[in-house]
Amino acid sequence: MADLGETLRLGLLSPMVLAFALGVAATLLRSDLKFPGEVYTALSIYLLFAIGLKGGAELAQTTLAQFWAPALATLALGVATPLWCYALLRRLGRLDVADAAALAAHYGSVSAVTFSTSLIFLEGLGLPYEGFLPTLVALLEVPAIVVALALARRQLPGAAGGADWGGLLHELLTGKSILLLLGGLVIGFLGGPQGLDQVAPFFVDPFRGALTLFLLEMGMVAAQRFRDFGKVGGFLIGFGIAMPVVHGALGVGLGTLAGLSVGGSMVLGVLAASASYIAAPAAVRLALPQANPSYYLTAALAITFPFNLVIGLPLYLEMARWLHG
Amino acid sequence: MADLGETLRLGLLSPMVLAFALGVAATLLRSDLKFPGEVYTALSIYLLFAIGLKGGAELAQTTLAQFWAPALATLALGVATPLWCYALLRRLGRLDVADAAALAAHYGSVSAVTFSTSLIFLEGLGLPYEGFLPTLVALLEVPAIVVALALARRQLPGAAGGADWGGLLHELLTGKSILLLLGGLVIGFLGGPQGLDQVAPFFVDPFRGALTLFLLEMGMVAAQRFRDFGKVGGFLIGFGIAMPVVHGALGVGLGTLAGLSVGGSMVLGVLAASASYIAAPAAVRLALPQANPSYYLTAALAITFPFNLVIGLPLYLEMARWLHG
Amino acid sequence: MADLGETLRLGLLSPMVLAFALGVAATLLRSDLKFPGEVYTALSIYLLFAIGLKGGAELAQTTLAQFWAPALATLALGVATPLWCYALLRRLGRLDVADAAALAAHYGSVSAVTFSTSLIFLEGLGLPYEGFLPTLVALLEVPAIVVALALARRQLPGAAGGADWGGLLHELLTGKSILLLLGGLVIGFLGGPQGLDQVAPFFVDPFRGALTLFLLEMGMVAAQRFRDFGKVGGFLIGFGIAMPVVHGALGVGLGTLAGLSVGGSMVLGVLAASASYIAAPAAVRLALPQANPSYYLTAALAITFPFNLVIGLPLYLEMARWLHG
Amino acid sequence: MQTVALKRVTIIAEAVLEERLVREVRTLGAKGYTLTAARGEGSRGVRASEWAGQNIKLETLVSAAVADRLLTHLAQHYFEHYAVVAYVENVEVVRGDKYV
Amino acid sequence: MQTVALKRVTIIAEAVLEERLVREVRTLGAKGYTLTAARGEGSRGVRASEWAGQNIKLETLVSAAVADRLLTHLAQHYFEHYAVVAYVENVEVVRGDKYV
Amino acid sequence: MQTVALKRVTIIAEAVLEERLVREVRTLGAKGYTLTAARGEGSRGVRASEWAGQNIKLETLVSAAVADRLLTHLAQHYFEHYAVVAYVENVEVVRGDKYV
Ligand SMILES: Nc1ncnc2c1ncn2[C@@H]1O[C@H](COP(=O)(O)O)[C@@H](O)[C@H]1O
Ligand SMILES: Nc1ncnc2c1ncn2[C@@H]1O[C@H](COP(=O)(O)O)[C@@H](O)[C@H]1O
Ligand SMILES: Nc1ncnc2c1ncn2[C@@H]1O[C@H](COP(=O)(O)O)[C@@H](O)[C@H]1O
Ligand code: NA
Ligand code: NA
Ligand code: NA
Repeated sequence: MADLGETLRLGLLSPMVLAFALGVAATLLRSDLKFPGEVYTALSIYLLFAIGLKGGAELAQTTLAQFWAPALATLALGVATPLWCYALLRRLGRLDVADAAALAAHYGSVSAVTFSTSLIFLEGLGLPYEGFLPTLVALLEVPAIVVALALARRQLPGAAGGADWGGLLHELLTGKSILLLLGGLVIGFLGGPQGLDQVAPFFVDPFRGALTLFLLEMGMVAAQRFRDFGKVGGFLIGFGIAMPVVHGALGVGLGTLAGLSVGGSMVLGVLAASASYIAAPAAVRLALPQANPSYYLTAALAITFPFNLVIGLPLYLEMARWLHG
Repeated sequence: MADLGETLRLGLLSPMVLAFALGVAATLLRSDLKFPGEVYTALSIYLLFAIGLKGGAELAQTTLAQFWAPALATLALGVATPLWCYALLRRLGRLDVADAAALAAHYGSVSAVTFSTSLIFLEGLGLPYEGFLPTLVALLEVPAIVVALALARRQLPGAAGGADWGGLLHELLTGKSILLLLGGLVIGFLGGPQGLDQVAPFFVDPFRGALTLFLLEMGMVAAQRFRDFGKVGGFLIGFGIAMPVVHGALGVGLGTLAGLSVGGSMVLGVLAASASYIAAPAAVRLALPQANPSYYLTAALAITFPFNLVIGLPLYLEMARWLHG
Repeated sequence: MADLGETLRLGLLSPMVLAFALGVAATLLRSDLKFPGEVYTALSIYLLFAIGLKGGAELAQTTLAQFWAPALATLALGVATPLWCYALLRRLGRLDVADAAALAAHYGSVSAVTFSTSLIFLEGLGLPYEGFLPTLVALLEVPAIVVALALARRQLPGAAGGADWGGLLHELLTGKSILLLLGGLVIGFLGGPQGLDQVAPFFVDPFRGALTLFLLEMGMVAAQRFRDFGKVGGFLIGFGIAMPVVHGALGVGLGTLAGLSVGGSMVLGVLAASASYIAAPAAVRLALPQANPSYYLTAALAITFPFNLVIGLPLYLEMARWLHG
Repeated sequence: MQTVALKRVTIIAEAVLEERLVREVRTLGAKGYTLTAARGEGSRGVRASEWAGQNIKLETLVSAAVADRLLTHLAQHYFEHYAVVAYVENVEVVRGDKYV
Repeated sequence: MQTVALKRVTIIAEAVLEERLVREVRTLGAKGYTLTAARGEGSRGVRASEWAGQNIKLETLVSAAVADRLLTHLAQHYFEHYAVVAYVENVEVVRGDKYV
Repeated sequence: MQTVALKRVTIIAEAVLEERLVREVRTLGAKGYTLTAARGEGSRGVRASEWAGQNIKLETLVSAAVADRLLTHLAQHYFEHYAVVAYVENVEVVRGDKYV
């Protein structure tokens, strides 16, 4: 347990977590600090593409034998988690169809930033992890959104405003976040480690610093959602904390079964536990406009994201250590 | 020839070329990925200034004896190539005066991005090149534009809308692309290798990665021009492919005569073969508004640029190898 | 004195100073080079946060015994310098209350960019300095602005337009420049050298290059102020040169008394000598709108900043060397 | 200077709607449009994540008939669920026949 | 399409004034506002440092009464010392009752 | 609140024209102008490379006489070859005498 204390300290005092806290402070103190939207977009493009590139170069060294079981586990999570999220939110939470489906889409999908922070967390502890994990992020991003929107469509057949299925799938699969992640993966894969070496001083070495700056901005955005806590209500706050713990445990368990290392199992837990706030909000806003963004953005961004960052990472790691004996 | 296969593979699978392809794919798939204009501008400023800085620091170690012949060859190319481009486009292509002069300006001038990619290509193969080559980019950028616009002025004496010669020359010589390139050269020259060392972790090491991101955006812009292929017609498509091959051969030949190494001769070929899409379009739009931008932008950006990137680089290298025995 | 020659050369030919000169040239030549405002903002955020981070990590290794005397000296400078600046500007300069107080706020506060350049200058000479110096920047930034505005309030009790004191202090202490600097200090302090190591390839190694680009932009902004030299008049031009020399000598002297090294004493001189153009202009514009921005912006940005960059840095270093025997 | 009296329709909307609005504005008869980036607050303050951008301001010069069609379309398809504001002004356009 | 006649007040001002203007516009009765980034030149060319941003353009749809109140406020508090321009136009707003 | 009736001339143009337009607008009698960045599509979709920026929207408050002069100038020098749109509106400007 001395180990756990050190783990917690290392997580809490990492520049990334502290930068997030600074962003929160900036908003709560009503500072005039503002990130231009263009800088936010540029950082997002950089981070997603860099995650993909690095993952692709490592994928080039992965055998299919190592890869298939974790990939299957990830896809299973992507299909199953939105289903029970939806049921739970409808029954226990008494949310209407659109709001429940919207939240299910977010919690079934994945947060690339939480994922990246978890890798850096592991590196800080000197724990190894499988190089193909970024590929799992790409696998987990879309299915849950499709499943959740399909659920909503079935329940709300006459609802106006949404795009047709073809347009929707197109938008999801060519959305900037999947395009950059997958594109990076393919480029990294084709170029291999040599290709990555060429661009490492831009896409690999400064990655953590760029992520730190991004988290500063995310802290500001998240804190702007805090005032919506009242609207969101106690149930959703509980959901935003309990769901990641359950999904995290499940992900860690499945990862262990699928033969992942301690680090890899923990990261699959993080993927399952994290909620999307890049791909899902855009898709849901277009396809389910009747859902209230205050619910899904506040839960994903202002509750689950900080929870995972501060408590989730060490927690899922302890779970993985415990399961691996 | 096994060597050539490897060369081709290395060129095609470099992160830069693949990023360009990803950008093309993003546009063709109608992805919502967009680079904010400010990011594009910032990357351009960075790239041009960095090219200059590095070239300047190397120029500080160059003797005039090495430099004068390649410089003269470059200037000769800058004056001569627009002349025959113009004649060809008028006679064979039956273009009107403005369109022919506009294209001549673009093909006589140079693309700094193609140039940079060729240096990285050589580095990937472990081939050396002369350090003063960026200086040649600065030398080649302006003359062709002046020559081509002078041609048009002579043929269209009464044409309205254009700025006067003084204003035009001023705009060309203080245009951002020349200013950054030349400014960087001077700063790099004065500071020498020590000065460059200070800023290398910003301007040298991450350069390839930044170029990769820029090429992703260029792929998107180029692909937006693809729909203009119809307007442009078969002659211009042929011109956009044949001209770089001819100019490339000429550049490689002159470079060899001027005493450049295999790498340096290849790069002079690249300079001659590449078409401008930074300095020339702005100058031409202002001075020759009657010329149709669909022609010159599509030819330079959507035909010649990708051709040089994928086929031109290995081709000019083979030419240089062959000429150097 | 051979040493001084070398010092001057090294300072003048550093990429930072040359980039500033290039920016000035770009504006004077009426180049169309323009930095998007978003890039300027992004660079400012990066620089301030990076200064803080690095300072914080070093502060973690500083004892209170080393720190208290320089901190006290810095605070004393922050309170005293605006007082005599104000008196001098009123009596000798015959400026009205608002203009005198505005200038006093600027010259009592500090320029983070001048500070950073001075550290790089010392590093170029291989001279050591105390790691906690960035903390002094944070200490010196606010007090002078408060003192100067308080002076103005006392003299102009009925003046309209200004915010109330509470709002003003809030704006100063949560202003982006203090927030980023202090936030970076705290994060660097809590994370310690290990935390800094994680993000060094983003916040430490490329810092000089980023500063170089920022100085290019500052050169353009400063040169836009040159046309206001006429309005500003001979007295203010003299003030903008003489004041930094006096403050610089004072800062070097106090630093020496406070036990700082040669490098550290020189930097305290730089802090005292530099005039703010980030925090002060925004605060003064809001709280003292009747003051003419042509005066304070031109003096701080177009006179004192370049003076310090080119002449001040070697001068204060010679002072420090002389005082330290 | 001879000008043509036209309508300028301004639509302020969440940025996620950009592609859809542009497509529909053209379909409903506008010959062109101009977009600027905007921020703002209204009664809901709804926005689909920073990443999707903030608001857009779309302006289009159209005939009175097209303006009416546009507003009717917006009222039917957007006003219920999306953060959208729309208004019309009279403008005198040079070479105005190009836009009808 | 049924619309309501309202006033559109446009305020062009130095960026440092953003927070203050937004607060006051709401206090004086506007139900919302839209901001865009702008640059410009006028008779003074006064601007508090690049870092503070350039100009902002604030537009708000309001009733005639609120428009008048806004302009009076601006005239009293800003015109003397700040670089501020303000003007009013007539617009026809869809769902215009939302803004009064 | 007392206002002066003026014209607001809006010019949407390719970004390469910025310097030239600003110079000419001032020469023809405008006392100031405001610029915003814009994107758009029209009948030609002509633009001189991304690097040169996209469109600009230039707005200037002027007297009716200056407005007319501006539009005539634009029609003569720009409409044939450049992607330029221009229109005029009536506005009520506070402190409007500053602009004539
Ligand atoms: N009264 C108003 N005046 C100007 N813009 C407004 C107004 N109300 C709303 N807006 C704009 O419309 C967007 C959506 O408003 P709403 O649907 O009321 O939340 C806001 O973000 C503002 O940009
Ligand atoms: N005549 C005008 N037309 C349009 N905008 C103007 C005009 N005059 C001033 N402005 C804008 O108002 C700001 C401040 O103007 P001023 O107070 O005259 O310096 C300028 O930066 C312009 O953005
Ligand atoms: N009907 C229109 N309404 C609003 N803006 C337009 C319209 N037509 C053209 N524009 C703008 O004017 C620019 C040039 O148009 P054009 O010359 O028709 O290609 C476009 O990029 C648009 O920003
Ligand atoms: Na998840
Ligand atoms: Na060429
Ligand atoms: Na000072």
